Amino acid sequence: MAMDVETLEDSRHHRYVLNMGPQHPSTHGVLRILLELEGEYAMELLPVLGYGHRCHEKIAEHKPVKSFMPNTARMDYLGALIYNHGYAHLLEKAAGVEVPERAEYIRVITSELNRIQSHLLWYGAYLLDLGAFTPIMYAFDDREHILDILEDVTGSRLTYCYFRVGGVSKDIDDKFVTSTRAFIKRLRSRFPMYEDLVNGNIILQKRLNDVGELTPQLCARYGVTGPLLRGTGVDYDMRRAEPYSIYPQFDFEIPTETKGDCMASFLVRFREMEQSLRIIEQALDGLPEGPVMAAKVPKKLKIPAGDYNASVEAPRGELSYYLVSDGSDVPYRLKVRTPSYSNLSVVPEMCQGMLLSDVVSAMGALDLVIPEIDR
Amino acid sequence: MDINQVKKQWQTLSTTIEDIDYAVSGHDYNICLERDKVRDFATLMLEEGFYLVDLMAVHVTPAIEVVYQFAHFETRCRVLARAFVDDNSEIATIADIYQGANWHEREARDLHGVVFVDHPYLFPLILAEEDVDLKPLLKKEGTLKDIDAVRRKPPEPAPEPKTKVKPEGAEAKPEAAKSQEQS
Amino acid sequence: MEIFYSILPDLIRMVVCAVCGAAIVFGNALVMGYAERKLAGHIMLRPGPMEVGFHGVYQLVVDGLKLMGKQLVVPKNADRPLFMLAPLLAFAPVFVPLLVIPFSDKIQGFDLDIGLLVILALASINLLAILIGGWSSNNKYSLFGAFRAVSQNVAYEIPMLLSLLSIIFMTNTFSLKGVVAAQSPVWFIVIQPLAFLIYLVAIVAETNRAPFDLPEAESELTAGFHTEYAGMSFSLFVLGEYANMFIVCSVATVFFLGGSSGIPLPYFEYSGIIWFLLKVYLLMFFLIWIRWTYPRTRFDQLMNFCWKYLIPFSLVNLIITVVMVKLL
Amino acid sequence: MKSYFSELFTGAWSLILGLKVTIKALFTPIVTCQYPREKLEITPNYRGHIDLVKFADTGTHKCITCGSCMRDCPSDCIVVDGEKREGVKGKALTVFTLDFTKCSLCGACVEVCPTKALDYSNEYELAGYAREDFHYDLLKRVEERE
Repeated sequence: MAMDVETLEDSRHHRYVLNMGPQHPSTHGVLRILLELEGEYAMELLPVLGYGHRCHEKIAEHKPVKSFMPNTARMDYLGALIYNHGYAHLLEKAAGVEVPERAEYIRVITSELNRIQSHLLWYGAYLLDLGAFTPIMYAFDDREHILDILEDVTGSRLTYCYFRVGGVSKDIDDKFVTSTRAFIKRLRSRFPMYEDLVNGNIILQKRLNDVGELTPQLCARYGVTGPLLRGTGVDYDMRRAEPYSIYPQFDFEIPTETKGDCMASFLVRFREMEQSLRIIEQALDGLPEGPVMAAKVPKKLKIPAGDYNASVEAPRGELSYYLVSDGSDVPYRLKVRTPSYSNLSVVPEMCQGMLLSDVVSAMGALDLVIPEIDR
Repeated sequence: MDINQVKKQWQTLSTTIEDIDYAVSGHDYNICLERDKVRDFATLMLEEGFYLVDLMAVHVTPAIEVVYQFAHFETRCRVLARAFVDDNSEIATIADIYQGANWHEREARDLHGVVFVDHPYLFPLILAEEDVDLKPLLKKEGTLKDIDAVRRKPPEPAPEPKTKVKPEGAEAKPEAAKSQEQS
Repeated sequence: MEIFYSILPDLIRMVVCAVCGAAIVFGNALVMGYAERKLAGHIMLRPGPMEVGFHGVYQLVVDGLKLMGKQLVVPKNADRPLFMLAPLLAFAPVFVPLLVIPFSDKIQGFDLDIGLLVILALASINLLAILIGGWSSNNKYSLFGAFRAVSQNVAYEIPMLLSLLSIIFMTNTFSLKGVVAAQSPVWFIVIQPLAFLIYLVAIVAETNRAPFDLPEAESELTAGFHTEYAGMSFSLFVLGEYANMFIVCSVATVFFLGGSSGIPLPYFEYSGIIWFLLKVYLLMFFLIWIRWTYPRTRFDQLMNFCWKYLIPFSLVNLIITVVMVKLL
Repeated sequence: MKSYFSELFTGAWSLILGLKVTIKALFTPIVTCQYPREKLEITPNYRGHIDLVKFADTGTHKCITCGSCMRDCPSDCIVVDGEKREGVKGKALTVFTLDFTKCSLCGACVEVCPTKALDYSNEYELAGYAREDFHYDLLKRVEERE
């Protein structure tokens, strides 16, 4: 429901500015968006960031590479393990540490559980943005099972610091395996319920169809990745495009849609949960025995000089760590490319000429995690 | 996308195009650009269907280095392009070619003070307005290193991609860095 | 003096009615507030209020006391008199429609010939209150909420009226008692199911409840027209909203569900009121139920739905009714 | 015209399906836990703040005051100090404090400890009136513990 921008160009004096945020229910954190409105149509959008910036990149330059691991979890509190994974992957690549196979399996299982958890929270919160109150409680009910499973093995519920350079900090046990299998069964049985309650709902479809359309070209110009990009028909997933860890061993699909609107990314995320379940199932079946930590990881991890990059697929898109090392054990420069940052930058173009309600649904479809943007 | 074709076009813009080992560094190509070629390079990359992964600045001597990372949706091709800013910390913007660069450039301006010439809206993004001159990620005297200290060393005899850290190699580098500091 | 004695019964009746009306408004708000929170809780697989009293039955009383104790904040640069007037205006008119509602064949304040018109006329005042409240708050979100409320209510009053009108054509009276009396063999829901459905959708929009709660859409407009209201002035809006729900559901009961008719309970002369309240609260339960099920519609879709579906259907329904009435 | 009606009916059906889900949920037992009244059993693997382990055989902790945890802590929230005492081999522990307000629960201290003297506690109900409430004296805690 976009209004013709051209015809309104000369009527700027009718416009006024609405401050959405920093405290607004649907900005999911301290994000502020200045909306220049024409009636209820948002003609210009200007996101204002930096309210919760924690200078992680500066902190990284002041301590040994290994000590930065807990900080990665604080950047994206929903995909903490995947952020752990990316960072561990970067250091292992840079320092040439071999990871035992069992550790990689555990990493994949827990990362995928983390991804489902993130998607479930997004699912609930997005529906809350759209005005449905109940789905978030059902999604949290499922999500709570994941948190319990992960708490049992990692020890924390949200900001995990579980992966280490060269493995994981704790081995999983039979209880983990059985409860994960039980969870897979449970979530599968819940999908039809979600379909009935939410996905098929005519109101939801009307709200999401043809709203916030993206094209692959637009995504390339803004660096939009993740489910939003896959919603435009590009099957770009770091797990497949630049395989890391043991993902090539698993048989899973990359869900894509073609329209590129909010409904497309909605469905892509929803189907990704099923694919993650498939990966977990295969990983549980093939779980090898063995150590979970590399035998020899130097206490002081020195990274040879040069620059290193590790990209993983976070729940929201491509996460890249870029490390410039001067040969010491402290990074010379560490840059984290967070998916939400690039995804949010598309908002001014994506939401131009939209109704205020559509701005909310388009923003929700981005699945923003503000600490990831203000990292 | 035909990589050889693209490579030929890169060669018209840059003389130093390195093939690097993806398994070690996570990049396929390392391209050093003159700063007046940055816009041409970005235009070329956009035409070839690359997307902008990241844009950042690294503070080294002789000048701040701006690093562009590109990747492709269809084939694995990670490109690292770098260019130095000029004496006034200025470099041409690519925000009108890759709109996603807009925010990255504003961030680099906040954190390193790199001025992107002709940027549509070079307003502080992360810092508050009054902290514009803070430039928090600039290295202090003593920690600032030369560009050669943070460059990958040429592959020493038999460089296997997945080996343990070589202690002698690791120790040799800080010394090089130290000598840079002293100079 | 004689005049006084002649109008005394009416006066007493009025006072009694006013007291009963107030009791209904506050009692209804307590029941509905509790029911809504409890039902919402159980739909979401959580218990809802549990702390105050057995299963939290006193929760609403405590909440009311808390709201009364809160400071009335008037925002800077707000239009103070209008800002204070709006909640009163939302709350005050809800007593009058209660007077004409026939709770049973014996319990009714006044049986006016124009009963329905009284209700519809006074129901519109609530809208004015929302507009004044949103306008005077000096807040853009409130203003949006107010504008949305006005256009939405004006649009949805048409199908609501048209659906009721088809009943009026069948009964030839605006008196609510007359409408109830006309349903003695079959309720009008059987004869006029389409009108009932249209009315049901229209009242969801009229009472600004989800999925049509656009005036207060909290994820878009923070809290819509009552963003700036706190304490008692906020609770007056809520009281008015619940009372309005009660009124529109009563009208639905009177017009479609046979009013107070039902199987007479033994040993109880006034069993009609029990049936009446049962039907009203069944409808209210439905309103709560759909509120906690659906996402919110978008504004243009809401209007489209009204103009593209509800109004044509109710017009067709009306024409068919008129033709049938003429023929039979 | 056909799509007009088909949309109406499919839409209405989808709404009815939604109502079916919620009415079923209304009669399903609740899944939440009324927290302060009832508590779920916490997993023994839960990682609260660190604590010195009390060993049954010696009746005390096994800290040798090496300071590895202090050095490895990324947020500098551990302070360890010891003194030389007569008849005790090595240093005796005198100070072991944790500033939990800065701790990020990474577990580096527990993993680096050469004598496995540190472990995570199971405390999760943390609330205080001042940030000093979270400056724990772990030595005192281990002595007071049963």
